[in-house]
Amino acid sequence: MNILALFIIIPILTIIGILSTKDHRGTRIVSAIGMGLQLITSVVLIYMFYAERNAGNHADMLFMVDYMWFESLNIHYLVGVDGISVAMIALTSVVTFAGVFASWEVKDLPREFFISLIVLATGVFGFFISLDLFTMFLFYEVAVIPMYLLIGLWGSGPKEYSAMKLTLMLMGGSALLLVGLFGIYFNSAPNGGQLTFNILEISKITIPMEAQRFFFPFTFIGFGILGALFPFHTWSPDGHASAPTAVSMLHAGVLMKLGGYGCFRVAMFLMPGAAHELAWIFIILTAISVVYGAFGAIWQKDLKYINAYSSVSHCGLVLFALLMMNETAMDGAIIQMISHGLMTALFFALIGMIYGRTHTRMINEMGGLMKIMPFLAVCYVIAGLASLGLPGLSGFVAEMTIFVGAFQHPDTFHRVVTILACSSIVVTAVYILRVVGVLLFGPVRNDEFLKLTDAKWFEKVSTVTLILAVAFIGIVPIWLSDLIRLSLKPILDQLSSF
Amino acid sequence: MERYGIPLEGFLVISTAMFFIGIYGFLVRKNLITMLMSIELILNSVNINFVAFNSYLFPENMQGNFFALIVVAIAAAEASVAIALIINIYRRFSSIEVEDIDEMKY
Amino acid sequence: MINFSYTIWILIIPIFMFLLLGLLGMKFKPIISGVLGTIGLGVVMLLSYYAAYQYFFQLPRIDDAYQQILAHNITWLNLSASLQIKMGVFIDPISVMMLVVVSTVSFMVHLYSIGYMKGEKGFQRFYAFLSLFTFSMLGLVVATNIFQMYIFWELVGVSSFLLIGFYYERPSAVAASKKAFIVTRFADLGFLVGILLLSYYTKSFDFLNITGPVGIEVTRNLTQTFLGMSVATWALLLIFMGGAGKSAMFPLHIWLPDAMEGPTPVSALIHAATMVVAGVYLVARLFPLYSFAAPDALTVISYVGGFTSLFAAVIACTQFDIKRVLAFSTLSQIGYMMLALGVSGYGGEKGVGYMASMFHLFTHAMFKALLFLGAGSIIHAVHSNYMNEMGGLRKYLPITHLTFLIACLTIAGLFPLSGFWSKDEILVAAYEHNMLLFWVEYLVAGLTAFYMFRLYFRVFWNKEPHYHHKPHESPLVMTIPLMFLAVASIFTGFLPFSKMITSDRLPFETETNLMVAIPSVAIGLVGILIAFLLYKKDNTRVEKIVKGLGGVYTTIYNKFYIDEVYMFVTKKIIFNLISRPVAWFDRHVVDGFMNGIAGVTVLASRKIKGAQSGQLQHYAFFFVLGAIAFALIFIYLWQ
Amino acid sequence: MTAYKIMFYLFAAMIIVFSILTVTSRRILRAAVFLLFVLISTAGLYFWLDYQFMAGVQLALYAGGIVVLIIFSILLTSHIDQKFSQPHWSKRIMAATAALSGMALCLLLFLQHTFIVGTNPPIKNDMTNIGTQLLSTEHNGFALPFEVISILLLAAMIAAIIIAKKGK
Repeated sequence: MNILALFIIIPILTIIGILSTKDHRGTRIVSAIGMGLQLITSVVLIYMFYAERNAGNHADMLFMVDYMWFESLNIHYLVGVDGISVAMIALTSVVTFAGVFASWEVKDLPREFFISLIVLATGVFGFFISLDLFTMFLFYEVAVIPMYLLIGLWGSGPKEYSAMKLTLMLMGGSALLLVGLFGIYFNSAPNGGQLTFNILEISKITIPMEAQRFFFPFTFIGFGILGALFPFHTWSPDGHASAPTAVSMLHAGVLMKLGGYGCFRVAMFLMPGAAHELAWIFIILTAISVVYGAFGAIWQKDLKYINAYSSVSHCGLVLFALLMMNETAMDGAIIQMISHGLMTALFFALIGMIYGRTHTRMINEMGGLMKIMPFLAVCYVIAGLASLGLPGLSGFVAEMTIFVGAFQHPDTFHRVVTILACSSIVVTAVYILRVVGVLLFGPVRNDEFLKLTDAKWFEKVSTVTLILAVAFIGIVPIWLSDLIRLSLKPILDQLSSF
Repeated sequence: MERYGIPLEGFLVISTAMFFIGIYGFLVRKNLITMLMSIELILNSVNINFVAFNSYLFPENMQGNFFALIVVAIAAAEASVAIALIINIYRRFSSIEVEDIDEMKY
Repeated sequence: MINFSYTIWILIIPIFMFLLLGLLGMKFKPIISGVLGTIGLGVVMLLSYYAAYQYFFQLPRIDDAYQQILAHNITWLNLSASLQIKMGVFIDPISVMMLVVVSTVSFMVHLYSIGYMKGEKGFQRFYAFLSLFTFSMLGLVVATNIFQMYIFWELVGVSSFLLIGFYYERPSAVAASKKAFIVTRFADLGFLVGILLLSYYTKSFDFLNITGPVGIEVTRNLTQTFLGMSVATWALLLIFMGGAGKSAMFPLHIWLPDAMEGPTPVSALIHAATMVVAGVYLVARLFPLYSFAAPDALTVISYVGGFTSLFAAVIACTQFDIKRVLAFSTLSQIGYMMLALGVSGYGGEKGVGYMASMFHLFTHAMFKALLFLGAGSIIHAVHSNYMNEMGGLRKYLPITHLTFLIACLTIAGLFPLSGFWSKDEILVAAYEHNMLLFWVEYLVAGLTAFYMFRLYFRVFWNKEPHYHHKPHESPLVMTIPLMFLAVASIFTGFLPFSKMITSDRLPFETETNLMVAIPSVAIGLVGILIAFLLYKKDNTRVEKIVKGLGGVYTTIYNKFYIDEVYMFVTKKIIFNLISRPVAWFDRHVVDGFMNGIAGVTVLASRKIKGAQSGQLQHYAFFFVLGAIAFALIFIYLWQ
Repeated sequence: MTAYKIMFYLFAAMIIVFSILTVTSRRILRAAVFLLFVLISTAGLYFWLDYQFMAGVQLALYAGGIVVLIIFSILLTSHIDQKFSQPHWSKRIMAATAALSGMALCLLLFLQHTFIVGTNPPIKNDMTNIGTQLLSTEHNGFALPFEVISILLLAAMIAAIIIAKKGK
């Protein structure tokens, strides 16, 4: 059996397993086992991928399976992976695994919660392995819809509002995206012949320039909304603030990456001409995202809002780097996706754990947590340092690769925006240190908090998994970087043909 | 052709008038039973058309006749169900004023 | 051929210690982790000495020049076809010298802290952070390329952050650590952009390439200009901005005095001897580039250095917190080093400034560490940082007193202590290059002697205040480092630096210029004399002078209100004028627009849903009208 | 003016007048009685057209069954002496507009259209023919509609009983 099918089958089996459990305990054990298997499978996938490459298989995509399932529209279940998808799958498995442990103690309807969570993860896995635009879109929707339930039912605060806002804005994105995808589809055979959704085949032809100009913005913004592109990012702070822990983790960690992934795999790969022409607009928008998100984060008082704005900033950097359209910057963009995925997941996991204890997320109501819950506090500091780009953790690798890449454009426009984007590292340091200083250090503000306990074993599993991943990328980045770099070639060839 | 000096249009005028009087009744009447009566008028006007067309245009067969019969049967069925409903509504709302029954709004 | 591959252990041992103490430290008794850390560092120190011995005395020279050796160089990250980030160990005169400085001071501080930090909560954590710092600093020193340097540069910044904020429950410590990190981070932004600019043209990060003939050639021939300066000058100035941040040059100096919130051994290690000279080291590392490609940048450096040294020396005269006096003194001395680099030429005799700068870096590390550790010993004894609460301590702290006096004499530049030799070389270099700076440095030499002896007399002589309990001399574990460093301060001046560490790695001869040396000693003596008159005994002369100076004194005492300016910029401008409006804008305009769309939709739906009245007859009415309309359309209009 | 014509006009006038009265009468029982007159007049028209069976059905089912049903339900749900209030004038005008415009449209169409009158010899629509065709499966057979309508009636009957049944 093809290994990629496992990424769909294991979650389905897990869901069936969850349905057959009787109590809370069984549910979470089954989920943990399922997602653990998923994690192992993704490690095996990385291994197999390397083995295959070392054996001299230099096809663009490996492990391809093609199965026609909608003949009249030529829609295929077409899957395959390159280094980038492999890396993204690994990220997803890690975050999902950590997410299951972070939501170990969900009280209400645990079975339904875990099922929705796993459905979401399935959508994400499916998205990363699909090579057919329609199948990809289908999985995209599978990933977005459970979000509504997860936030609306298990969220906190104004959860209905946030769930509605998030879902509607993402659906608005999907609507734009659908227009873009159909635009591509109907232009996929400019010289007559069978229309197709197959990404690889479309990449071989050139979509007419007028069509590209028209449909590129649709596709790019459609995915960009999910990637928190300014000014379509406002779902992110509210959504994250209301979402339950594991959902914030998966959402910020993985789902927002669908946007970035889609932007280059679909928008830029298939419409390189328009990408070149229109890049400047989006470069300006993303540069604004980067700086604006960072400044926005300084003023916030709610931990989740701080992180949401920080995500806007970091995800802006992903799109920014993609639009620089050279090997180094794009490599950096993908590393940034993975790095940001891991560290945001870590952040949200920790915020959830802290919130679960103190029942507040306002930083000015807390203080001195280092003394009360040293484990969580140390993890938070590590996450913060990763976020502000400390060498040895993943954020540094990503940011530096991006900046070096972006600097390879010698003209003034690119240099100015790059320097602007660079300046975000200072602002990031400001807000991260502000949080760390107020939240973790200093005297304990509220004597009630002195009774609180440190992390439990499952919380440790969750955070340690993520920290190990962050540190691993930070200390030996070369394997990840090279894994991605080799797979960027088709996209770069495509882009440089214009 | 005329029959005894009356053209087909004579019947059509009658049935049309009856039909729209029925519609008028359906639109202005408040009582459900009177609305039902309006419906009966409408059905009846249709029946007249069936029979008249059959008689004037296709005297060699009886489709119109049968359709009219079927409509009568349906009218009977409809009336029985409608009255059952009206009685039920009356039980629940103690009224058969159509304006009182707006649970289905929005 | 001598193999230097063992030097990697100089890096491995501290990071191993960090992980060991960081992860398992809580399982050990505090004292064990202290001893473990110290032993580890002892090994590192011995390895560094061995490396230095081999490098300077055993390694054959090529054309009389010391070799540059890449002991290790592995690719860490591929950025593009030409740019790779590598990690390795680079051996050349200055890196070996820095290895010696860092490992010596670090070892002394490790040893000293066993006594000083005894009984503190988080003892293990302290040692873990010290190891992390030592690792990062050593990694910075042996960097083979500018990006590795940047990486360790950041790590050093973080360890400094962690150590300043060691007493994390004290708000002032937290604020100071935050300030230190953010200010240096801001400077690092310049450094980063400088690296990006430079590497774009030289197509390499490696020091061997960019400071070698090829790199110099490329940067020299850059024709692009921006705002009237060549790109090379820009790049190097930006890199210097990074250095200025770490080395706390004006106007990025504000974090250093606050950093004294950290434990005193940390101040000795990081904020006096090692980390703060990283900026000097950075400029020295890229010196050929500065010298050939951007002499304008060097001029800027010399003026920044000169100004900082004067500025800090003036402030130091008015401070009462002994650690702050030392901090400003550090600023002033680093200014000296920067100035020396700035006025230096390249090669042979012309490179005397370079040599002097490195020489001063070396001697300064020794005597400044000594001063700080001595101050730590004093604080340990009286539990206060303020000299008002001290006096007459010479009776209680004999060893500290003696070593402190030696250090004061050294920094004042009295013959034949080490400070004399290195400062003399700097003055010579300035004399040959720029008379203005030369006179400034004379003035600073006098001021230095004055404020150091002001400190000395206030603390060890003067009137004895009422002590809560009798001050006592520190334990041996603290005084041994003091004694060792005192010996080092006395004798390191005799090291033949011009034979070992020069700009082009070729040895040259220097001789003392009596015309420079004698007045410098004299002005030092004058400073000491004034301090003696004012502070030896409790008297009212000082108050009179202070009154006479009035506003000038207040301004100086408040450090020229630079902190306030920064506070204004950050609090008022960045927070209130940028961040707050951005947050507001986001919530109300961007999000308001999105919500507005939703609102319009809701409004429209509310209007439309009125049609769903639930009134059967309304529906029927529209049905009829609709049917008629369709009939009309299809019959009459649809042709 | 033959008797046939007089009869036709009489029926026509009765239908229209009583129809109007049916929908405008303010007493419900009277409305029901007017409806009865309308239906009977319709039956008269069928007789006039020589469709005896149809007329009989009309009389028996409509005039007999449905009107009786309606009157029963009136008795069950309303007070006989209650007088309806006049519907609101705007409502009346709107309904009248709708009805009159529809009527105008329909009449316009009918009167403009030329019907092609069948010239074939008429079939004898007596009970024999009707019965045969109704149960025939041949051409012109109506067995299937017959069965369908019977099932419909059965369903309606059951539905009526269930709906009107009191309580659960």
